Amino acid sequence: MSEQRNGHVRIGVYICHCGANIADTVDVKAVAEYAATLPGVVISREYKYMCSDPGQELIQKDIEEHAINRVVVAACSPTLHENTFRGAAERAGLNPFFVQMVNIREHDSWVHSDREAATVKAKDLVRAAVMRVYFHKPLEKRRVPIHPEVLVVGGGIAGIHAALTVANSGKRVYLVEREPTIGGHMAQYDKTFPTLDCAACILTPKMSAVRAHPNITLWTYSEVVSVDGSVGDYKVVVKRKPRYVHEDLCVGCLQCIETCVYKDSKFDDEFNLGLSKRKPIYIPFAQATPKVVVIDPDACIQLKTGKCKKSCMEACVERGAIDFAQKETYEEIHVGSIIIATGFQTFDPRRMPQYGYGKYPNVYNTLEVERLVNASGPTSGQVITRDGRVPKSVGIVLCVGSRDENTNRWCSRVCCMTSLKLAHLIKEHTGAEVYIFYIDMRAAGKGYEEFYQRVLNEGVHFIRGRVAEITDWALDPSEAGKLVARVEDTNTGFVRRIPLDMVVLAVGLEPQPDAHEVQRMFGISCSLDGFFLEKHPKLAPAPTYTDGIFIAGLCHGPKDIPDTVMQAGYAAAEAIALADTGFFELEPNTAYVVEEECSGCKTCVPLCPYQAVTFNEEKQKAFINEVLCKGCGTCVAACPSGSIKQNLFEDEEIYSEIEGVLAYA
Amino acid sequence: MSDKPKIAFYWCASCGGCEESIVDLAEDILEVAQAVDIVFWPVAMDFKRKDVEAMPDGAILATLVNGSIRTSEQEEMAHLLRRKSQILIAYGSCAHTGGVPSLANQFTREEILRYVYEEAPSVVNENRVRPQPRHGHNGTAVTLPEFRGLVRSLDQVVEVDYYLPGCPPTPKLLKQAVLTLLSGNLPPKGTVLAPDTAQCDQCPRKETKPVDLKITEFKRPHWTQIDPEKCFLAQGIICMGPATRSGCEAQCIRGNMPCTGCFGPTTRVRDQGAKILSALASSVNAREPEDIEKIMDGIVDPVGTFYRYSLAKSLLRAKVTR
Amino acid sequence: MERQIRYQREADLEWAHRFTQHPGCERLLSCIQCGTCSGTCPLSIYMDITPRQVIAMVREGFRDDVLKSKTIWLCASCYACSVECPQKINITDVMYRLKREAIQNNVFPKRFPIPVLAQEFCEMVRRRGRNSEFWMVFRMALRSNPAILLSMMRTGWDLWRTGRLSMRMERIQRVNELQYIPAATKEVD
Amino acid sequence: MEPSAKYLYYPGCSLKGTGIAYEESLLTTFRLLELPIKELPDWNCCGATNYMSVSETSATLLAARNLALARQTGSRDLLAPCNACYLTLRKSQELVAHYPKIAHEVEQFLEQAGLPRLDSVRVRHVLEVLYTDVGVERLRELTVRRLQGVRMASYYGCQAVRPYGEVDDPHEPTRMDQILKAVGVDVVEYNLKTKCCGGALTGTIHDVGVRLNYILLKEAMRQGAQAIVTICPLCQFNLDAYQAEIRKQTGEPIDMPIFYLTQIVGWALGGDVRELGLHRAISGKKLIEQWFTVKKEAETYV
Amino acid sequence: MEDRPVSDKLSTSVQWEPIIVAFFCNWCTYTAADLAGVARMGYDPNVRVIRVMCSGRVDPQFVLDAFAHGADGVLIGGCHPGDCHYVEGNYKTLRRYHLLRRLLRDLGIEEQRLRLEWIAASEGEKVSKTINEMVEQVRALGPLRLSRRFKEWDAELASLEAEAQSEEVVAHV
Repeated sequence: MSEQRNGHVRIGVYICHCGANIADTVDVKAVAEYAATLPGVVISREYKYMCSDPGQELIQKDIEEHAINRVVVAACSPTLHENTFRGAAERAGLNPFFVQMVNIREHDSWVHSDREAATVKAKDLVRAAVMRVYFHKPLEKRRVPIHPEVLVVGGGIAGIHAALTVANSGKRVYLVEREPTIGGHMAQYDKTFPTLDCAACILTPKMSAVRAHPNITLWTYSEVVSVDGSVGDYKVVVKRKPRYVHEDLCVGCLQCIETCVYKDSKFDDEFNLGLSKRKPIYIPFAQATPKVVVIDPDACIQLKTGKCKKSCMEACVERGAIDFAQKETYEEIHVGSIIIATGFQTFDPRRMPQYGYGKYPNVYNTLEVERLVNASGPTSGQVITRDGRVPKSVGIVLCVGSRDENTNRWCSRVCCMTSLKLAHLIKEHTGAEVYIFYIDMRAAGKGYEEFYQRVLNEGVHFIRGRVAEITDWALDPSEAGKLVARVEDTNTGFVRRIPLDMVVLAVGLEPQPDAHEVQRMFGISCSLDGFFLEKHPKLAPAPTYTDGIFIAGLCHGPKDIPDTVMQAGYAAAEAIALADTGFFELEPNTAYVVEEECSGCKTCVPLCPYQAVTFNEEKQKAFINEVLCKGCGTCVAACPSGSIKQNLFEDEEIYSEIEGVLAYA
Repeated sequence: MSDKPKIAFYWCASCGGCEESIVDLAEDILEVAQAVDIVFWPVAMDFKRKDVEAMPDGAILATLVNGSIRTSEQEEMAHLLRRKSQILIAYGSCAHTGGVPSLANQFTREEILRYVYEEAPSVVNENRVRPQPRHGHNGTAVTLPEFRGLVRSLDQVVEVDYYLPGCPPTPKLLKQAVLTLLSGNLPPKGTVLAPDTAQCDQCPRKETKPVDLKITEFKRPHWTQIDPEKCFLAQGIICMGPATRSGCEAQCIRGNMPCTGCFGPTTRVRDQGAKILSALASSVNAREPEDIEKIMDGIVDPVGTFYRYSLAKSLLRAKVTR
Repeated sequence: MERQIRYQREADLEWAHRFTQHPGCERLLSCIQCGTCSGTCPLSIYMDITPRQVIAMVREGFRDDVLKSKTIWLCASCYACSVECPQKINITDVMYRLKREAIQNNVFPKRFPIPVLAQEFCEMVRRRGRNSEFWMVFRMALRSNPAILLSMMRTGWDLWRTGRLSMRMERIQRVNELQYIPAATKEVD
Repeated sequence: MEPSAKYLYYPGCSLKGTGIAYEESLLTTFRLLELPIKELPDWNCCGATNYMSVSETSATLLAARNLALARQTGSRDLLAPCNACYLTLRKSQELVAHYPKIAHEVEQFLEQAGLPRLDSVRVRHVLEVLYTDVGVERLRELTVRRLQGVRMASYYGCQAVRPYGEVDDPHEPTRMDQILKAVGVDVVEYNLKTKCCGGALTGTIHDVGVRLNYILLKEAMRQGAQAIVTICPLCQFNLDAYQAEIRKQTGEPIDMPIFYLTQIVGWALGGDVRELGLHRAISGKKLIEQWFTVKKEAETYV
Repeated sequence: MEDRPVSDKLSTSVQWEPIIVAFFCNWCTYTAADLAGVARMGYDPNVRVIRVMCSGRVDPQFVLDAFAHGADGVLIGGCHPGDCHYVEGNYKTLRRYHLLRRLLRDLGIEEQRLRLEWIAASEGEKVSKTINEMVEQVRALGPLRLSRRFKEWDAELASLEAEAQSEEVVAHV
């Protein structure tokens, strides 16, 4: 590195101990001493917590008193504190982009145990940063304006709560729901634990509020099909599927259903999970919002064959809401931020044939039993088996599709409490002996342990053991005609066979089957389990790595209703804050073409996914629109004559880093 | 001797084309010859090494050396001429970036000697005799220059002031260079005396290159009927133009052959081959590894194609051998 | 009365730690004590301690308690538990490992025929390359409980009359190659 | 070395003794299917579960010798009809692949014994070959006679479908059912398809072993099966040999033929009763006679 | 720059340790490496990570430059296909990687010395596994250390220069 290339460079190097986090593994003193010997370094210090106020002041003071004009901070990941140290530099009057961070915590002290090797690595990385920062240039952050509108995707309790919160702050909200009604899974539940208040009673007022809110545009039976742009201005296209009923004309009188040529309901009712039937023209459930009928094109004779007498239309002749010619339409909107609340699906217990779901009619999943115990459900709240008997013994099997390497590794969090609730309700409805087969009872939450105590005292049997199989073969006369759960009761140490009339599988919660497509469309990430990934597991559990996109509810991972509502409110607050700020600062890491160097070979033009690179026919040169450029640097790497550069990631800067880490190789 | 500026020419490992190119100045050579004294030009005039050695250091205004450096003798001459010249110019691709001879850096010295003296089909050498650097015979010792394990560009051996790129450089560039030197208005040391944009800048077919090039197949020039109007890359023929410095007046392209890269990279580029590789690969129209591989199969000799003139000056300089 | 309490000095934690290093035993520490193994095992109904308890005991270093249990010898190596285990613990291999340690340490239940059969079997195979069912069962019975031979007579007769009982001592040709296999009982660790 | 057959056959000890009918029916079936098959020369015992109980290393070496011998022949597919042999050979391959220490010992042993190093020999099970290589459709086409109205339960035993194999789904295996249906057998629902028969337990802890087999037989009867079809010599033996004892102990009228899959397939393909070893059954002899010899009218020629 | 202190493990010739330069994209692999750190998933200390916004920024020149400066291996980490934060930068990386691998092969650099791995932000474990695996493989290959080779070549010249000068002195006399 030649001194004369930049004679005025005065570098300050700061090595952070991070308490013991770094200092225990990396010899910070040795690193600081070493850094002092590097060309251009004027000051080299180590300090307990660089991110603390005194730590930052140290840098500021050096800038002011020692005319430091480049800063290297070796501490934690730049994703955590880069802005902190840039801010410190800025406060002292130095352009913030003269700061370079070195990650000696996440990438060094936390992953290595050999102190000597970790120290060598820290020196290498510090040297690379020192060599790199040499070439840094003063840059300005770019500001983009924020559209105040917010899109909420998914109309379950998370989406409903987020939409209402944002709308109440005076912003326009688009709420898009795939199903014909909002309400999501919560609408299917009977009671909610641990207070046992009725789910519908607390949910439906919020559903109506959404419908009535002047700031909310509600699009049900609709799906987001494309997302372009970035924070502040996302261009979103929403497909509105035809329900063959004009939403604005239908008043929800349901006369059409009455007069449908199908006299009997014979199609599986989705809302009741097939436990009851509906007609081709139907309303999902009584409190559906909007209260508008919908026609199932796979069941309707008119839509399938065109040969129906269309009695539904006759019933609606006055309002003329029914329209078989309805086509799907597309809406294009511009929003500043997006809240994704697309929910979950339940585990399909057919994947565990040992539990006989789908084979033995009296094996149910928890969602089905929610409908069974519900007064407005398919049995009007009677808990009866498929052959119409009131069960005398019911077993609830926990961790079906949870905590299992063969299916899903995670704990689904809500099944313990759901099972306690159902045990209580089943016992209340039938007086049956109820057995809960559990591995660990997880009842952490306000009032949850107390509810567990209540159910214990109600005489429910708690068998600690994971059921090995549900079978219908009897080894003992007492088992004849029953299902039998074979399980080790780990509390007593006996392997037991327990005859049951009804088995309830407490199925785990999984990402939606199309979570991966949704993730790609919105440009966010998934965790290993397939749920959407938050920006930080502790401190940013609703933002994502993509600015302006937030997640809420179970699309982020299993959680119960209170946690869902909290996260939805948090996501809404973030969206509101963003809109109220009015602008968003972007990293200045854009690419630019040096016009006199460009040969106009056009290699770069088709490589940009954002159409930021265009070819100027008049000048016969490439041109990069800085506003559109997101700063990936792909065109820079491809430019065969080296005529495209990237701020913050100049060739020289990266070469210096390479040379720096390898100086001793 | 007159007090006209003294000029020298020398050739190292090269084909002689560069010497030809000087003669290609045609009548302009007279102009040059009038302005300067040529004090050393082994290929055309009868001067000896000792004549040069006898000159005081810096006596020559400028020496134009062509050819890459392979032998100890070439190294000695490079050092000698460096000392005697105020300005040393690497003339032509070989001196500039190693040139075609540096493709030999894909082989070890042993491999080369074995092939040339033992295995080449035209060789009859039953005793497997190889030239020795020193050979005693009847009491007299005969020496040959040492054959180095590596071909080098001129600037990898001695400091070079300017470069004239090309295989060979065009008469126009040579003339310009000489006039610049004589004018005394010298560009910064290390300058390549040719434009610093890529070939496409001056390519007659520039307009025919689409803005959304997607390469689905690589064809070799002799496999296909070449459209004489259309951009080579648009025809699937590898053209080094985008990664090659301009200034050659697009002679190959006018002859309906793609650019092979003799002018070397632009100043901003450290490795010409890697850069064209990056540009070409980025434009390949495939996403699945198998499909990509299939398309890449069309590039039969990546090293020979991308580094035809620049292996010595590439980042890796030579094939790694053990 | 037998003392049931366990003092911590009786727990061989080093053994427990080493145990998890052996092939097939690596995931032992993942056990969540759910009992699926016991529930699945067709033989757990006869076991003195359940497979789940075996794992718990191994993890806590109660070596002697595990090695002297009948459970490890009742395991028929059907691998049902390994397939069902939600933590993918290869319980069958754990059982094998325990059987081997029991034999080496000579702590298996005396007159309990399975270890005897196993040793007989290995000896015969190592010497002859093949196992002759008749002779093996015969010798095992002699060593463990000769009375059992009587009860086997009927089965023997059934097999003999259907041509399924071979009294030949089978032997491979290149039996010398087997000398390089270490004697089975020599295995340490 | 003579030209290699497509399938190398590794009998294991049982198929030379109690399971001889398995060998007979297997070879007959393969002959009828025109699949070339040849016995692995000088094979040794696989080690079975017993060896693993005594020494993991020795057990692996024992299995490795067979794999090395197989490699010498040049055939790639080593057919192990016995579930225990199949699992043991597969398992030793896994151990060698995943544990360098074991791989090293195997290498050392093979070198000392003058055997070639292990290569990609594929250990195959009969069921897998019939299902994958021949195919259900082909078996249906080749069927020349059908057992009309005979109800059977298919029983896999344990080791073939457990962690190391690709024979069938470990929870809900269906391939044997598909094959049996294709060759004209009525297959009953049977939940205990992969429940263990106790293996060697009938010989060691006799009462426990017999009880397991009682459960298997009784459940098959409850489902209406007249016979059980197996793919393992030990399962066949356990289910076949102790029925008289079970009758005596429980008073239940159990007398059920226990077949090998290859006996049923071989017969459907036109094999002869004796060359399929059908005469070697201990239990259910009456039914066997009725189905395969006396009542010729039960057969329909296709 | 001065030579590495003797106590530093990586340079002592007695115990050669491979050095791998890694280019990690900011959104997936760099984040995953952060996650590996947070979760203390240890790995071999032989890797030096250089952060780029997208694996698409990785110019093949950087890879060659890393080798030329002494890296024994180069690892490129990007988002999984389809998951690129910049839509499809990783596809360009993939194409370049395929061609670059061919070039390196022809230039005598073993395939295992350049590795492209898709590592999502959540795959901290994969970071540690990939690094350990690669270090192991490169260690088995032995040192590449082109920087030292280049130094030898330069030394060859230096000795000649000295020789040439001395000969000339003789000639002058």
